[in-house]
Amino acid sequence: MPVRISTEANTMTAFLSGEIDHHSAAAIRDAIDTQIQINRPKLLKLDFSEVTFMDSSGVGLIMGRYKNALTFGGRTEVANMPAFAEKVMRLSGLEKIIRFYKEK
Amino acid sequence: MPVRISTEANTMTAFLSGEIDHHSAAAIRDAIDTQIQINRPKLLKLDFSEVTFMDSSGVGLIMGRYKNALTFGGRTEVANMPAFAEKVMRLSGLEKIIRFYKEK
Amino acid sequence: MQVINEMKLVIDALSVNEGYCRVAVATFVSQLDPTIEELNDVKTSVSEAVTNCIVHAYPKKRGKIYITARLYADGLSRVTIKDRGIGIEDVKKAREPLFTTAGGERSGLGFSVMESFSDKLTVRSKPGWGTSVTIEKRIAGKGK
Amino acid sequence: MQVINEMKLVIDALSVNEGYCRVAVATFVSQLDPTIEELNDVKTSVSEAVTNCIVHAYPKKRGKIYITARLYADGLSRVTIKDRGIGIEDVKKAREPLFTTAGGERSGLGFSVMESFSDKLTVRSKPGWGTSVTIEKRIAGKGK
Ligand SMILES: Nc1ncnc2c1ncn2[C@@H]1O[C@H](COP(=O)(O)OP(=O)(O)O)[C@@H](O)[C@H]1O
Ligand SMILES: Nc1ncnc2c1ncn2[C@@H]1O[C@H](COP(=O)(O)OP(=O)(O)O)[C@@H](O)[C@H]1O
Repeated sequence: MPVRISTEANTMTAFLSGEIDHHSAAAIRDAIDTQIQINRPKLLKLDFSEVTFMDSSGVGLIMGRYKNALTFGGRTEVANMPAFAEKVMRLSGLEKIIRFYKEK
Repeated sequence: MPVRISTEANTMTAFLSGEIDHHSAAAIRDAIDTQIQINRPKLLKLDFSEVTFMDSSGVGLIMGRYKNALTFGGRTEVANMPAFAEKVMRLSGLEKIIRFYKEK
Repeated sequence: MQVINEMKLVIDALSVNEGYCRVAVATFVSQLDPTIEELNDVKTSVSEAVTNCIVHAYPKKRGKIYITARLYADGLSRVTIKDRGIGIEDVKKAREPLFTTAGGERSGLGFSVMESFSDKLTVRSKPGWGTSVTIEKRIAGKGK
Repeated sequence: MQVINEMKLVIDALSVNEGYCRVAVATFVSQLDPTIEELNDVKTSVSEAVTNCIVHAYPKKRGKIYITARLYADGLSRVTIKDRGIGIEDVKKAREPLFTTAGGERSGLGFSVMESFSDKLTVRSKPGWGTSVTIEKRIAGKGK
């Protein structure tokens, strides 16, 4: 499974991995949304450190989770976007509405 | 380079690596033959432990080196043929004229 | 300029083939000894074009994706991704950032990504005829 | 039996493409979740057929290799490797172990390998028309 989810207090973290495209995004989306529904997190953290490829489907995936988390009053943050995916992110303008940051 | 060659006393060892097909065999052949010419070994040892793929071009490669070494009075042995390549070797009947063995 | 190698791939427009198509093209382009970044650029733009064939081109029937990749002696790679699907009414509009006709989670950034990840993007389309996208990417490569 | 996925690859008959062709087919067949050994069998037999197109089919001109791979719902993979080269006079003789018309270091084991690494091998050829080799391999897979 290209996503592993862990919950701690009010924070839910989804660790995405592998190649993110239109095909793989479907399963990732379903897995995260199911857990948002159950946990209703105050903070949804999407961790991209293990992602090896990403096209614009990744933008839709982040945007969709952002909206879904918001439905339950949660906010979304994106951690550890790999360098190769930053070009796609800049095109998207997502950084204007979502916090992106790196952890060591 | 898919082959590394070392010489010690009368023994010359060629460590083959990577995928052996008709394309890659050409460079391997040239490299080994140049060294046979120079070193005229009594024993030519072909080590296949690092080989990841092999088709029937590997049979021609062994046969050709066997003949070339023989020109200079040397004999040929084949070490550490990987399990996946044994099916090809059995078809070739090479084991009747060349010693095959495994090292730990 | 001389074509030094060429491949054509025809494959079912199924989402399970997305990864296969971009890897098939990227591996072929690897012969030009690209940097990791150049290869990722090719992979990403091919992925967008292939996904469009799967998501947009064939809403009703099962169709095919037609890919041609050409490598030139001077380091140019030219990849064409074509479908015989419904086509695009207004290509200029379709190429605008964030424009999408699809629901779901399409971002409308496919063409923008193809444009900014390549050196030249050509889109040819006609309703009922299909769509052809050509991505040119100059590979300077590791050696240079 | 239903075809669940199909790909066609047309590529220059250059020896630099040997590795590409067998990997392109093997990666496609991977969808049937083969064991490592099954996948190596497919890779090896495709490698033999592709090499034959490069070594034997086009002695005078630069030609193409035409590959079709079909995956079936019951786990069968069927790969056809075709050329439009000189063809084979006597196919029965060509299929005999150790028979080769080539000098150099061809072992004459290509067809023997294809036969013993697959479940069924079909060779069609006509001088002046070209050669078509179909390799069928049933993938039992990791799951079974
Ligand atoms: N191959 C195609 N066939 C038909 N329509 C297409 C094709 N490619 C793109 N389009 C149209 O162009 C629009 C913009 O495409 P794109 O920029 O890739 O964004 P997205 O795929 O996210 O919608 C699509 O929403 C679709 O209407
Ligand atoms: N695609 C082809 N086009 C023309 N001749 C072929 C082709 N494939 C095989 N042959 C003929 O069949 C012979 C036997 O082929 P094979 O068993 O693969 O052994 P090898 O390739 O080592 O010669 C070849 O030497 C050649 O004469």
